[in-house]
Amino acid sequence: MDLTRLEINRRTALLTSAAIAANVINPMRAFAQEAPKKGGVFNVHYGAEQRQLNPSIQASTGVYIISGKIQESLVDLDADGKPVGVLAESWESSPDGKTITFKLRKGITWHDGKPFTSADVAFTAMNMWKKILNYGSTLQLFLTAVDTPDPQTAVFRYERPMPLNLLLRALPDLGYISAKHLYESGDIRQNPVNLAPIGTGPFKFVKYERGQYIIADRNADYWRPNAPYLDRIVWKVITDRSAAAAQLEAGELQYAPFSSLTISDMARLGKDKRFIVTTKGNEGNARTNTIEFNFRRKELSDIRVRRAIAHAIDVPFFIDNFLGDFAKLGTGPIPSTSTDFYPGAGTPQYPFDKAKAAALLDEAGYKAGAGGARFSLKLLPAPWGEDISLWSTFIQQSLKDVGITVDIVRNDGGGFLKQVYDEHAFDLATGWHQYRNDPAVSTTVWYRSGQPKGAPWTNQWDWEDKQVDQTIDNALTELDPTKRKALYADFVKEVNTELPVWMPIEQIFVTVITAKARNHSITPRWGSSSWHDLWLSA
Amino acid sequence: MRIIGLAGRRLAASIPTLFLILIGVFLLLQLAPGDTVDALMAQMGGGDAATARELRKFYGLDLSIPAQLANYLWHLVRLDLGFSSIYGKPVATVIMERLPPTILLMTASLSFAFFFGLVFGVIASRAVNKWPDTLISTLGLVFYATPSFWFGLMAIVVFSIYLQWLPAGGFEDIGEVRTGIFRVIDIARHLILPTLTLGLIFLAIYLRIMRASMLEVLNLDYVRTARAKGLDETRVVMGHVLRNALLPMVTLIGLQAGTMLGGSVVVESVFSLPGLGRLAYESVIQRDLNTLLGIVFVSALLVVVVNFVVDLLYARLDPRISAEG
Amino acid sequence: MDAAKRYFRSPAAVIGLVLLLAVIAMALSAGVLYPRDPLALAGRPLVWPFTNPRFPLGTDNSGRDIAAQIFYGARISLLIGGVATVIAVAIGTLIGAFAGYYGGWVDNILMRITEAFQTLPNFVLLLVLVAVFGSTLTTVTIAIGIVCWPAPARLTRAEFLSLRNREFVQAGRTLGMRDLQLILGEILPNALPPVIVYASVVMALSILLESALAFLRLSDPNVASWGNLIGLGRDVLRVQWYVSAIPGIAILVTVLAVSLVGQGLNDALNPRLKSR
Amino acid sequence: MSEQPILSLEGLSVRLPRGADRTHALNGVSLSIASNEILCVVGESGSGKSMMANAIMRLVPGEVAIEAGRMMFDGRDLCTTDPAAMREVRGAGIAMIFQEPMTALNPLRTVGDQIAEMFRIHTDLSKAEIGERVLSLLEDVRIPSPKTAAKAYPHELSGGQRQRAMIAMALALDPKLLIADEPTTALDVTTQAQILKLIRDLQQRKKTAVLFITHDFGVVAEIADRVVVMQHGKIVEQGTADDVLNRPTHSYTKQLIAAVPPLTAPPPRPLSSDNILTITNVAKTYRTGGFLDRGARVTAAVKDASLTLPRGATLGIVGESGSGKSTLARCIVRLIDPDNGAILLDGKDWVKLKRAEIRRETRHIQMVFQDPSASLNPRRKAAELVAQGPIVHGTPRATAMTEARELFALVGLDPSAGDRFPHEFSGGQRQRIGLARALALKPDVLIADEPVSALDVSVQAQVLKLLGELRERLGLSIVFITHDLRVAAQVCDLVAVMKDGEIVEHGLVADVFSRPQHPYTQALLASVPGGAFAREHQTAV
Repeated sequence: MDLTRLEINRRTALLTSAAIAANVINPMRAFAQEAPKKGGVFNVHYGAEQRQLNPSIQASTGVYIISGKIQESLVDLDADGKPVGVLAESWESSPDGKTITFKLRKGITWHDGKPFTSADVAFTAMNMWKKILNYGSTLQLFLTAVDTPDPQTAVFRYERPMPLNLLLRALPDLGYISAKHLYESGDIRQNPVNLAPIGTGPFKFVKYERGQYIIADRNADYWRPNAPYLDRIVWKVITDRSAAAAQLEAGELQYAPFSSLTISDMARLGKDKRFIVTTKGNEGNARTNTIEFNFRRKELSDIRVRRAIAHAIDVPFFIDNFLGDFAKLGTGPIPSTSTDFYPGAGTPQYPFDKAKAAALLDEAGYKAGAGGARFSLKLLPAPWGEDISLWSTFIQQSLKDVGITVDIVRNDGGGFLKQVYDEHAFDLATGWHQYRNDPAVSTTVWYRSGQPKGAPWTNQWDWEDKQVDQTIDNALTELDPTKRKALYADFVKEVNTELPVWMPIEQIFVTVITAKARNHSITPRWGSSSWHDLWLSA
Repeated sequence: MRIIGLAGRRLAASIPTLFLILIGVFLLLQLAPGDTVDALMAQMGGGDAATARELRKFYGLDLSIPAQLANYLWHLVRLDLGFSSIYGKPVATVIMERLPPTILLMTASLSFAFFFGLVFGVIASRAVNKWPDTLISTLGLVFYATPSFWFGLMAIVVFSIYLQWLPAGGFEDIGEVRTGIFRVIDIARHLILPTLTLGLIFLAIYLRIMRASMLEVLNLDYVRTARAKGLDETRVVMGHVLRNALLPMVTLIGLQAGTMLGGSVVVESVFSLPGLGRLAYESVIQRDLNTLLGIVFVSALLVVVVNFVVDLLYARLDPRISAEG
Repeated sequence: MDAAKRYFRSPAAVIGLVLLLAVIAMALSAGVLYPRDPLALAGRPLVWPFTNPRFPLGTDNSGRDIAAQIFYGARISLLIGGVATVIAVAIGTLIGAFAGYYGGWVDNILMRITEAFQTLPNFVLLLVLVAVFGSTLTTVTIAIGIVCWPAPARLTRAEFLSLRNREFVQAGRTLGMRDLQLILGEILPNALPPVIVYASVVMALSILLESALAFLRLSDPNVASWGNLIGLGRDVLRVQWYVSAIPGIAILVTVLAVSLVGQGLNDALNPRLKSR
Repeated sequence: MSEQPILSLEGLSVRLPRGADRTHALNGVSLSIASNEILCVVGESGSGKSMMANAIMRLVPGEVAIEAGRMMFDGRDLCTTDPAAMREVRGAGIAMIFQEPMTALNPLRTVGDQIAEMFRIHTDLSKAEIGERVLSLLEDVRIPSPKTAAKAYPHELSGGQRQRAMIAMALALDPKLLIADEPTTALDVTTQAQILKLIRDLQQRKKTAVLFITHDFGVVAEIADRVVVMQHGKIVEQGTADDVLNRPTHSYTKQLIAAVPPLTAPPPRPLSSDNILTITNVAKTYRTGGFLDRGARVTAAVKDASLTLPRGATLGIVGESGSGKSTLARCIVRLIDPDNGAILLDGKDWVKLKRAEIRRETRHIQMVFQDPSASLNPRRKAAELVAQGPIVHGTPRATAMTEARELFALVGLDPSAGDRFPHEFSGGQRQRIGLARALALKPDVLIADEPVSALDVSVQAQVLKLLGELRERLGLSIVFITHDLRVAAQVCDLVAVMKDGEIVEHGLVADVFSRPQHPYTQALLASVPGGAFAREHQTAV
């Protein structure tokens, strides 16, 4: 291992990726103020088909990439990440934080011509967000009712205080509205509209050929004046990533969202002037690579062993050589892109130190036996994401050097969730932790104790810490934004010391888009936004 | 029509085989870790225990396994293939949507492989042990030895990216809506590379079988009689040898139908064709038992139909068959 | 043994044998030439072949030495190919023998089962088996063995059907031999040669199946197999195409060698075809 | 017969490829054949007679080469004619018919179509004319209902009818020379007689020259004008049929003629009154194909057969193929389970025995099979084959092997040949090993199913002599199954004639063969080729 480090000089490694960075940093290349051109077809790579397309009942980028253009949310994020009204014009919260009133925009109609009113908001909130929507159900846990005094006003009543900035930051993803008159009868999950979404957005659903493509055309009577510019959006189902890159180069695709291509293809297309490869516009969808410890294994319940494992892995080397510059050194569960909650670099960190790792293992009583082997662990990697398979191989290689033999056990999607989060048949597990703009949405559940058995991406490590639980609960209902940020800073310090889950790598999705596109990647969650202002130059 | 009787008997004999497969696969997949709800949650990127329990009830996964099996078979007898949890649609419609690309791909590859296998087989047998024979036989082995996905990927790199002659994937061009002959041409262009990739291995097999069968027939007595009648070599081959040499080739088609669908799983994922092969792969990953069993049922039917056609063809070719009945 | 003389007269068979011996030599010498674990991190990922003396064939996208993986991969592919073939031929011969010898309802049932396995697309069955029993080296090998037995079964049954009424078998029966003695002692030794020759086809098929499984990331990740390398190389195919190309060629050469040897054996064992 | 010969071979030599058992197939063969004459070429297998026929037609396999000599036909040397001209000769100038009628016609095309092909290649007659010519040809060869025969497929005709179709095809263009390569060897003796008569008539009517190749001196006596005797690729004697048959000069010819068993039986031997084997009302029917018993084809192989075998005697069962004689033999040994009837061996009824008992009792009755190459397991050494029986019945391996060595000597084989494989022995030697295997268990009764039919006539004579000696020495009672009446006449004491599963006549050989009662037996005896020669000829060497 040491020989290789000397042999690689960091300069050459950095040089190659620097070239790409140059192209990345100033993707916009100061455009002369061209007038927006109407028309054109925008082909999008759609890697993994979803079972249904209604964003009010399923929170995932795979749904937003399509229905985010057809249905609209109450609120979206503007260029610098601040909430801006879409279906809602204005909002205000009562001092006790238990009543939040939204004033809705007037004159908006659904694609089938019916008017959009507060009744739709009430119905969606109470029957979809609260009952079915993943993460929405926990967010709206204490929502008791939504009053609709007049068609333009929706009043949300909460049993316990709901911090306004938490709600506003969650609604862009968890605030899509569906039409009440379409969903009020019958089982929401079985409603055929889920596969032919009807919304208020800039594009109208046309056709869905399962396994092939989805088409949406321009909505002539969209409420924003003379928008959208594009005539048609086509989402093409291509499961093989190399084939998708080929179609991009052959001009049959114009946009590959959310790192849907392979790392090497993205690096290569970065040097091609026909395309722009950037992480800009994905800040709203940050994620971290994890190492999850199962405390049911005696060795892993010992904090020294967990720290030794953290010290044994040279994360900067892995990022430089395997992920290029689509990733950064992580510092904990809250990524640096979350300007409102990032606690800075003060939290406990575990830099690469093989000697310390070996010492900690000896101290914990696991001496190196014959051939240097101390004990062996089963590592279950999540089966999606090229970076996860590279990262699990790197963990295997690094731990072997400190005497821990790692056996990778492969599963498919269903099998992985069952084995890790339900049957707890794992020693180490690794996958993605999605950060959704606010720690309370999908981050604290990784640490809060008392999570139900079988709930994926939650604390299933057979580990409980009263102090951490207390901090999380306080932060959830703390109304004052500065106090809330401080509480979350304490949360990060506590979990980084105990290290039930280690989140050493921070990544943002990468966008690969044709250089002809204008007004693209202009908001932190642009991939999921409505593209009402997107247009294609000559 | 005695042949119909013969084929009818084959159909009846395949019913027990069909049930054997379905029950076998059903029980086998019960042992797989995780079920379709886990797969759904994996795809959704979230979901709590409450929604999971409700989904399980909805998909009828809370019943005991024998109850689920009885339920499934009861529906199957009434030709209702059940409901697909991935696509939220009856399995029958899902399969009908995905059938055309697979059928097209299979027939194209089968006919490509059969035709060229036959032609090269005859050439190789006519010049046995001379350079055309060794060249064709070795080429055949090389095609047989090439992993199909590897050939497919390389073909994409060369033909669609580098030479830009053929589309890189998909079943048809979605940009503009084409009708009639243009659509046919467009689909044909999309299917050239997949057919070549899937057909190659079968070409190698047919080539070897045809060569061996030709050499076998050339040794028989009636070929010697034909030569004694003063026929020249080409007439001997065309008039007498070819038809007899075709018999083993025809039976092979029946056997190959099953393995061909297996091969299409890989080819369809490399060329992103929306066929049954990829649907089978997805339904295994997504633990969508109804769809998988539906595919197995349809592919079994496909194999039975192909064997039925093979029987008809064989009876047409060989009068001895229809006489014994 | 004039069969051996006949075998070495055909150049293709000799080339096949030489290639096969080369692959076996690679498998045996892997431990000596590359003592370190082939999966260990050897250097910077995606180094081009012949650019760095330490890595004659370059490194893959996990920074592992491709040459080491090709040598160890030979061991895995021959192992998987060999064991899967033994399983397939063993099951096939057993079922084929009893179906062919006894005929009647025994033959009927066994043939229904064989047909069931052949009607079901074999790769789909393989997917189900791997999804159910996990993708470790043993399960993948056994799954491939289970998927490939119908063809040898059909072949053995055909041989037994033609041999069971031969006069030397009837003679055995008149001498008072029991069925089992007849099957194992008299018929099997004569039925085996074509099955052994067919084993080369099964071996070629199992190596290809393993690489297809690895291509879909369903093979055993803790093992340096050619299939895994191709699967890994798939993500960097457009630029570093050699990561997939080199193992692809290795598979091609091995399967070619196995097929040529198989064909050579076939021609040597029934000379009528060869000397025509 | 004296004008210009149609075909004359001068010093013809044909070299065999390396690795064959001898260097030349034909070595300096000279003979000539005139029109309106039947020249018979007779010799044992491996004498080169078939190779000569193929050489004349230039149809020798790839690596065999015509080395020297000339083949003058129609004024030109066939050795040097170019392939295109040679094709003109084949079919139009020289026609050929072959031994195996079952496989000599293309199974996938109608008989009429294959005959019509002759006209399509060599003439430009219209389709209608060709149709008529085909029908008239089929009438010429006296095929029943020529119209249906023309439209029929080969598998729908009997062996005899197919050979007639082959003759029709050969004579389509009135060739000057007809080569017949053992055309009747595979046929039943009655059909053989009709085909020989047909060839004789057609030859006289059309004045064609016929080169008739056979190994059976009876056929030579029946049909030949002149005779050529061949051994190891050389002609040892030539002359008119009468001279060669009655006054052979060359020792090999004498030896061959002496080996042919005459039809008149030797004086009967005294028979013991005690019957070791009695078979009463044995019957066996086969049901083939059909689905749930509907449409199944039922064939009654053996119908109510009753026979007795006195101790030490030899009972012959004769009949044509399909008469049920083999099935009856296999029923006796319980290789096949008869539907009903009783088989008493030394008082014990074999039909009642269950499988396990049969395996124990089978020691008392053993069987020798027809095809020398198929009746021995190719993968086992000779000594092991013979010792297999005793080993199965518990004799320790060592003693069984030494006993086997003794048996080798008994059957006239060199004991040290024990560790050679079957394919290293000649046909005759392999039959001797089969015999040794049967005798290893010291059986009381020996069932011999066509033991010598596949052997050359000289080898046949030696094996029959061996069988006679063993019968005397060991007091064996034998059931001898054959289709060749001449063999039966020499070997058997009693004989039973079977037809379509029934025993039509049985009794002492001398009585049945000299005063046959049943018309079928009379027809059988009349069909034995060779007339007077068959009955009486020089048998002392």
